[in-house]
Amino acid sequence: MRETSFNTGKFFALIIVAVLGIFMISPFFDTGSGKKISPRLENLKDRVSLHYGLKNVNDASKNIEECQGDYYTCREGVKCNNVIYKETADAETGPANLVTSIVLDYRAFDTLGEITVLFISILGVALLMTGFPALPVKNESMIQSAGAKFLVPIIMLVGIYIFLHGHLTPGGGFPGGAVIATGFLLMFMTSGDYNFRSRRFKTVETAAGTIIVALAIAGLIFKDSFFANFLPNGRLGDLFSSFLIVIIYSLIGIKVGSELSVGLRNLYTGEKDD
Amino acid sequence: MILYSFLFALLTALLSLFIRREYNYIRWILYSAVLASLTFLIYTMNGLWGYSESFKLLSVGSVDFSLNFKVTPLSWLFSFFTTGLSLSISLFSIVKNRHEESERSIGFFWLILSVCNIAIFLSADLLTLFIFWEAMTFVSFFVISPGWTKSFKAVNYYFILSILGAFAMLVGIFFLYSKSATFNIESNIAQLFVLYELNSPQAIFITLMFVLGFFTKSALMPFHIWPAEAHSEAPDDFSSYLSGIMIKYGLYGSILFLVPLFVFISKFSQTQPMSNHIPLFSHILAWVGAITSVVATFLAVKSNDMKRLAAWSTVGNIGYAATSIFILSSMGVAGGIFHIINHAIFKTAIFLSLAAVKYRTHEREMHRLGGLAYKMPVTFLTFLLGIIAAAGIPPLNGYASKWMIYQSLLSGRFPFLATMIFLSSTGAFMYLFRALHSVFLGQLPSKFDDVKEVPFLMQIPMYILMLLMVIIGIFPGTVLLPVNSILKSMNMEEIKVTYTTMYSMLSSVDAPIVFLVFAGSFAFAFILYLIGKPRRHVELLDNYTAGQDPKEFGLTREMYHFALKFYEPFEHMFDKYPRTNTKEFYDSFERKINETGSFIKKFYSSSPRSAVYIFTLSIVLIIIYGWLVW
Amino acid sequence: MVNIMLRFLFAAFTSIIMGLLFMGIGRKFIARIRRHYAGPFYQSFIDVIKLFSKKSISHNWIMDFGVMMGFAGIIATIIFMPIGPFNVFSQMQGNIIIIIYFMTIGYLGMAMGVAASGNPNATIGIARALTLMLGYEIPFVLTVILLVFANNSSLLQVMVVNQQGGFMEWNAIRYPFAFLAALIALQGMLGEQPFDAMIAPSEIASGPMVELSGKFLGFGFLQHAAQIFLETGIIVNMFLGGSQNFFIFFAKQLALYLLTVAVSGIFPRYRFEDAVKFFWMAPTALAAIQLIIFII
Amino acid sequence: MIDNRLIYVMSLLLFLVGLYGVLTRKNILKMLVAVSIMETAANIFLIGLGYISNSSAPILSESLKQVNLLGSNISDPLPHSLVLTAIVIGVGTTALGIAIAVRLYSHYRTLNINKMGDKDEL
Amino acid sequence: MSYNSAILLIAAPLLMAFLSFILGIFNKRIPAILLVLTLSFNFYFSTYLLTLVSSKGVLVSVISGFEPPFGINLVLTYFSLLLLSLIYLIILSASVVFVSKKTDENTVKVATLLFLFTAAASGLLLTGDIFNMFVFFEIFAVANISLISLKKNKTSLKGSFKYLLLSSIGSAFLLFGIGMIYGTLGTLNIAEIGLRFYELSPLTGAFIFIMFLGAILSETETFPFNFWITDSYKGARNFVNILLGSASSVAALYIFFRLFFTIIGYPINNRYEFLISMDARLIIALISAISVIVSEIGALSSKSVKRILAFSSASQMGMILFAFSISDFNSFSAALTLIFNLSLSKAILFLSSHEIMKGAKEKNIESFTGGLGRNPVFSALFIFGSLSMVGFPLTLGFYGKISLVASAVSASGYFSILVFVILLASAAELFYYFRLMHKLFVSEQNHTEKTKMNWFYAASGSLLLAVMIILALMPKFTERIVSSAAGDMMDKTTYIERVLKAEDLK
Repeated sequence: MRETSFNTGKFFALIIVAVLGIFMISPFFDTGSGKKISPRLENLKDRVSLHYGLKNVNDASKNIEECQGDYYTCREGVKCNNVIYKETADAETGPANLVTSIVLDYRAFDTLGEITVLFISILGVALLMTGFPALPVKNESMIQSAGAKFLVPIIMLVGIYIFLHGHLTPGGGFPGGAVIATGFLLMFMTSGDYNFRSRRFKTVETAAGTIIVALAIAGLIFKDSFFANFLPNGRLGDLFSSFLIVIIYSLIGIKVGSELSVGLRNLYTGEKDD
Repeated sequence: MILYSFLFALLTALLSLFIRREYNYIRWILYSAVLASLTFLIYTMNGLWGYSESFKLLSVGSVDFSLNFKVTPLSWLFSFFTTGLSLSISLFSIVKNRHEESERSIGFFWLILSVCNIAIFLSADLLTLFIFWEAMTFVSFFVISPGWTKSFKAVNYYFILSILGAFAMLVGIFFLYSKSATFNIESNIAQLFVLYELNSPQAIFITLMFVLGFFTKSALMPFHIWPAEAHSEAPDDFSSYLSGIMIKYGLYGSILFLVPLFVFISKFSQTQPMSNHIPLFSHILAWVGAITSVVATFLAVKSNDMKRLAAWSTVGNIGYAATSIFILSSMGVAGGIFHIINHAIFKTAIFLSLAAVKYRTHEREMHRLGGLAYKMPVTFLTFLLGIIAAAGIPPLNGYASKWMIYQSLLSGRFPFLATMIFLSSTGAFMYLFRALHSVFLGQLPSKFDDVKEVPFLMQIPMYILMLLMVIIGIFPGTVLLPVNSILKSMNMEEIKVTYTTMYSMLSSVDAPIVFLVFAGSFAFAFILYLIGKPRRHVELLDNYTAGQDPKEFGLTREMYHFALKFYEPFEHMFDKYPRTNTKEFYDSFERKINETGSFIKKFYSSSPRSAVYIFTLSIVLIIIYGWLVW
Repeated sequence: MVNIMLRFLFAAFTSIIMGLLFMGIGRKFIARIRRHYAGPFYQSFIDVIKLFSKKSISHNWIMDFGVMMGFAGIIATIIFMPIGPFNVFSQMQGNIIIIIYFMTIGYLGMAMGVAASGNPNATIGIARALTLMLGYEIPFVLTVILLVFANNSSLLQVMVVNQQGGFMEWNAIRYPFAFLAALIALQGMLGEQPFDAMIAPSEIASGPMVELSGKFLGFGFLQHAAQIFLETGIIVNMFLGGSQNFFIFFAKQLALYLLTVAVSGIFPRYRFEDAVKFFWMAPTALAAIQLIIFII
Repeated sequence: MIDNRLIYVMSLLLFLVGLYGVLTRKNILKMLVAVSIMETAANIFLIGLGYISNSSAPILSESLKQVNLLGSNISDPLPHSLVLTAIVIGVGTTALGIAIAVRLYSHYRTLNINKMGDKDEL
Repeated sequence: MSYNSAILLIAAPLLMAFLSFILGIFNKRIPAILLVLTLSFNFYFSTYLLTLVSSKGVLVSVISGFEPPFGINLVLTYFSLLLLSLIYLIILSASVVFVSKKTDENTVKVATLLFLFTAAASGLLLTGDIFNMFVFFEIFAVANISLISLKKNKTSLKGSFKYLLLSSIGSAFLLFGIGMIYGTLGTLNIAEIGLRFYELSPLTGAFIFIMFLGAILSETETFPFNFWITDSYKGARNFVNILLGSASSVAALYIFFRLFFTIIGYPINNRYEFLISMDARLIIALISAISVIVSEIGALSSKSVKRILAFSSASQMGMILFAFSISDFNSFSAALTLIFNLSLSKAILFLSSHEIMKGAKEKNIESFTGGLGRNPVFSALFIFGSLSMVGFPLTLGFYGKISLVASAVSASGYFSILVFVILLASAAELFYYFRLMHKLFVSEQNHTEKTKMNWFYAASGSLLLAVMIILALMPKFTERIVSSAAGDMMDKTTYIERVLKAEDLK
């Protein structure tokens, strides 16, 4: 719009946003006929995620006879296996953390997409940043650089812990990788001359990517569907359960970590293909 | 057999592209050979009416595209005489294009154009007509301005108008198609008639669409500006093709579609308003034709460039033909078709002679030419005969068709149309004589002293055309008998005509007698001439200047040639009436589009924030629209 | 075949002789009005014979061809006009449209010949003549259309037959306005005084005639004479019900001619644009009114 | 006590704030911040979908041995995984935006969006 | 009927993307060659799948072993595979052009980018899950942004920033839409959403409709939302323009179809031909008509050639959206023919215009003069491309335009009025294409020597041209493709039945 007196622009923007707001809020207070978004969600009864929670997607609607309280019985001839923490072994999906089971098992394809998003945006940043003069970091104080050198290994450790326990505790490959990247960011911020050769990080990153896709294709070969979990799941809840999920999440952790650090380095010192 | 000949012609066109520049006369000989074979092919098809050929293409959705051709008397006559004429023109252009610098593309596209031309005439249903109609419009763009910057501005008018016309026709065709679900012409006419009966506004809308399509192509009233631009800027030999043949498609289309429709209405309809017992719509169209001819005449009187003058005279003649067609009497339609054919012949003759003049003198403005008759007798003779025919003076073919048009107008009780046609035909004589005088008679400028006649190959078409004009002038039956078969095929009653005399309700004309009378009186005058004392030849500049020798007071031959403001006083007569100029209207329209374009572009190059601004604004507008509608 | 030749020659000679006779009488009549002496009535015969015997100059072959064509055109038109009872061709008694168009041959021929002479005065004259033609053509055509509608045929002979039977039957009486318009148009056609801008001696050295000498001027004279005979003959046939015997026909023609000469004696010369404007105003209005009266 | 509708409304308001920010800020980086606010608002909306009052996180652990059938003791795990992906997408686009902003700054020497419209080339 | 190995179409380029960096270390040219190989494999595989689907009907391939409504699945319909093989063809030609470029430090990165672009496009067209479509939509947008900003000059950066802003706002809208769908219907599978969408209350339906509209219209270059096109087309590199012009527009049109015609739908007289309601279609028709007119006028008055081509591609997209909004069998087949015409001839136009303007310093119309003399091959290509784009009789564009007019005229009143607008616009389009073509014919006085002709460019250009000519001249072949694809588009019920494996849908 014309960049003259700026407040008219603001005034109109306010009106537009207000009208959009009224429209977007109206469905929530809608009293019309037909299915509408309920103000209070009681249970997951009519949602897909119920079966994700109960880990009984394969025999979901076909075989459930009737259900009371926490248990349900299936029709005869079909094994009903209610999932109990620390007891059921080899459930439909290994991890106790239901979110990770969705992220890496039920909807693994999303995660694959997600990895490519991160990979491509960092690639975009690298392409944009080629041949960009490095930003000089002025007068970094000695305390900071020393403190940083002390803190970084601990940060790395926390990061590795997070993505190793992805299937039990909240968080997984992505938060773990991000924590690792913050370690490197701290190094950049505090010591001006710190730099590392990006080629090694990139090889690590792409290797991890290739292995993940290879595992997925292996799933296709062994279990006849992409990203199928062909390794045994082990007992629900303990550290060595759902092996494939752990492997993939750690690979994702490494990949995200190296990616983000390379991305941050590019933003700081520009991209040099050393 | 028709389609294979088309493919053969297109193939030769493609192959001829690779002939190198120095042998370009071979390319043009190839073209005339192809045209000759096409003419012969069409000639052999005479008589076998109803021979049809179809070639299924593709059916996307419910529309199945197929090219089907049918030989009817109307299509045979039109395709035969147009290909014949283009054959004679191509003879002319063999020599002319020896030194033309972009003649490779002209030749290539010209041959494609003549193939489309035949295909248009032979097409049996509306879709094939439209396909070749649009192809002809696109291809003619490249021939009129083959890479010459000045002619690009001129060709824009032609191009835009004929595209809009073609698209209007497209809409018309498909409105009908959605109702009658077929493309062939008879059922569509019946369907349109039914629509008229239901008196639905859609019927008038569809007919208007077709009228728009035909009138833009034939440069009638509201769209009459483009011939003056396109014909004068086109390559010289092509402008004879352009005004001889290509301007006739609109009239052909109206004879094919509109005339049978109006005849149908005038015979059976109860609901339609009738004026002078023909449908009001067709009466209006006749009036449009008459007004076009008058306006064209007045504008022709003003033009100083010879090709522009000839172009305006084409528009005028098209006006006559349209008027006579749209009064729907069988004499009128026959007169119209006859006039179209005659006009093609004498207009090609005129344009060919102008092209010959331009070939020799490379000059287009009339006041810089003059006295060429003494140097180029054959061209002068063709031009003279062309003018006599164009003005409708008896011995030649122009008179025969004009006479029929007058008979139809008078017997059909259209007094004012007849006067307008008379006015424009006398006006025609005025500006045609101006062209004759300024180009061929009067003083010969000194720089053209060494101009010699055009090479013999270029003279052949001139002789052919002269011969044609005289033959049709004396034996009008040669053309009128096929025209009669056309009338029979359109189930209108035939006109009484024998090979020599033409009968009409009011009177009859025996063409050979008219010619004999003229020859006899000429002999009488010649005898008288011999009786008188022999005369002495005197040099051109030595004439009556009240005793002084013109050379003394520095008078050169160019200055002595009165041609620049030939009818200037006549033009001043109209000064005080305000005249709207359609050209300004089109130019202002184009300027407005450019302004809106730059306004839109300003948005596109403005900052990203305004992009987002308008993004959200339009979402909000959609929401508000949604609220209003629901 | 010989019969047609004879009839052709008879028509041609009568037209020339009567034309020259009318010119001589006209000249004497003008002299009477302007009170000066004019030579004997056969003066124009003498002029023509004198001109044909003198040497003459011509610039190129087109000039000779053009002048001949001019005269031939007028003679050809006369053939088609019924001279009193006599008709050269029985079945085609003067189709009015042919006559109108044949007259233009005369003009074209003369114009071409004169233009080939290269003298700008000549071409200016021709330009004026053509514009003037555009002027008087309209009223004349309107009257023709009126008569064609009235007699439902475009043959002069039929018109003459419809006007037989006494004085009251003449078209001049039935359609007075049309007759008036035709007279004014006749004035223009003959190039008489008010509308003779095209051969104005003072402005453009007698216009087209400037380069003609000797037999070419003779041809000019003959053409003018034949033209007088022709145009008066047409008006007589159309409006005064051309009679059955020759003398009454010639008398009517003479009366008409003298009327135009009288008018030319009085009026000064018009500028030719005003002449064209005048033609488009007065006579056309008259003819249009008549037409409308006829249609309603 | 907060129920789903409150979360929806709050996320929508946050979204509108973000949108208003994009519309009115002059500085590119502030625009990018506003864009990421909009993305987080969308994520909050997604999370809000899965919120069941007084239910625990969807992780089986000592305290939560088993998911009861009607699924009312855990919040809906699916939105969590969706948000996980959506956040990364937000990060990706913002990273790219920053890189472009840096580049634009190196060209125009200013981050003010109004001065970037190069009027010369229409 | 499940066919699980269809996932290779997505997995192969993804694997190659990750591998290509490692291979790139040895020799910079390997990834580019790999790119061409994978693309030809994908093209071959998708045509094979096409024949399979045409015989067996809609196929479903399940991912990670869980049945559709719960797991993510790929749906192989005739329509999507047809468009996919079209996209592969275009990316193949773009990569052939890219391979011919000399290698600098970015070739490896750009090769990976192209791999990811192919993966995103195939994922987008095949996925059967709405959130997965959102993810691939994002990958697609990010890929486009980085492709546009390759050249790093002012216009490309501005263009990519605008694109980034608009697409991130669009993705936020899409997220809200998906959230609303999940909140009410509780499922993310497109088939199930399509099945149960009519139960939603009108206000929620409107909410979702507007959210989807906001998300996708900036991608399909419709007027009020496409302010990014001029800068990005002008600034982008040549092969990026080819991709942008045709491949991403085809993908955007596909998403538009899936979002509006498969998901949103109101059943009419309980037959399962789910059609979106009349006034919703009217909004789309109105927007697309306005977009056609405005971009035509914009193109008419702009001087730089790439900007003209950008506007003309926006107007063609507008026409296709208009054809979608009429939504009956004729208009879908018209839309398909127009899609073929748009993508193929747009690619040829960008390719040849780049070659013709190689020497000139500023890339506007004047640099076209004397093209035929300087560079005959590419000027001929340009002429063929623009003739087909403009609708020269018996070319692809002609069939599309004529059937569009036919279907619009036979549809209800509003559409026949709007078709006038479309025709006026195509008259304007004719004008500026012919102006360009005329410039080519102008013969320069000083006969400049013929520019060095890049064989790779010529190869890919003539490949595309050959395909276009085959489609135009082999009527039976095109007819079969178009009618079966249009039939598949209309037939929403088999889509749902096959995916959800529910035999009777009642």
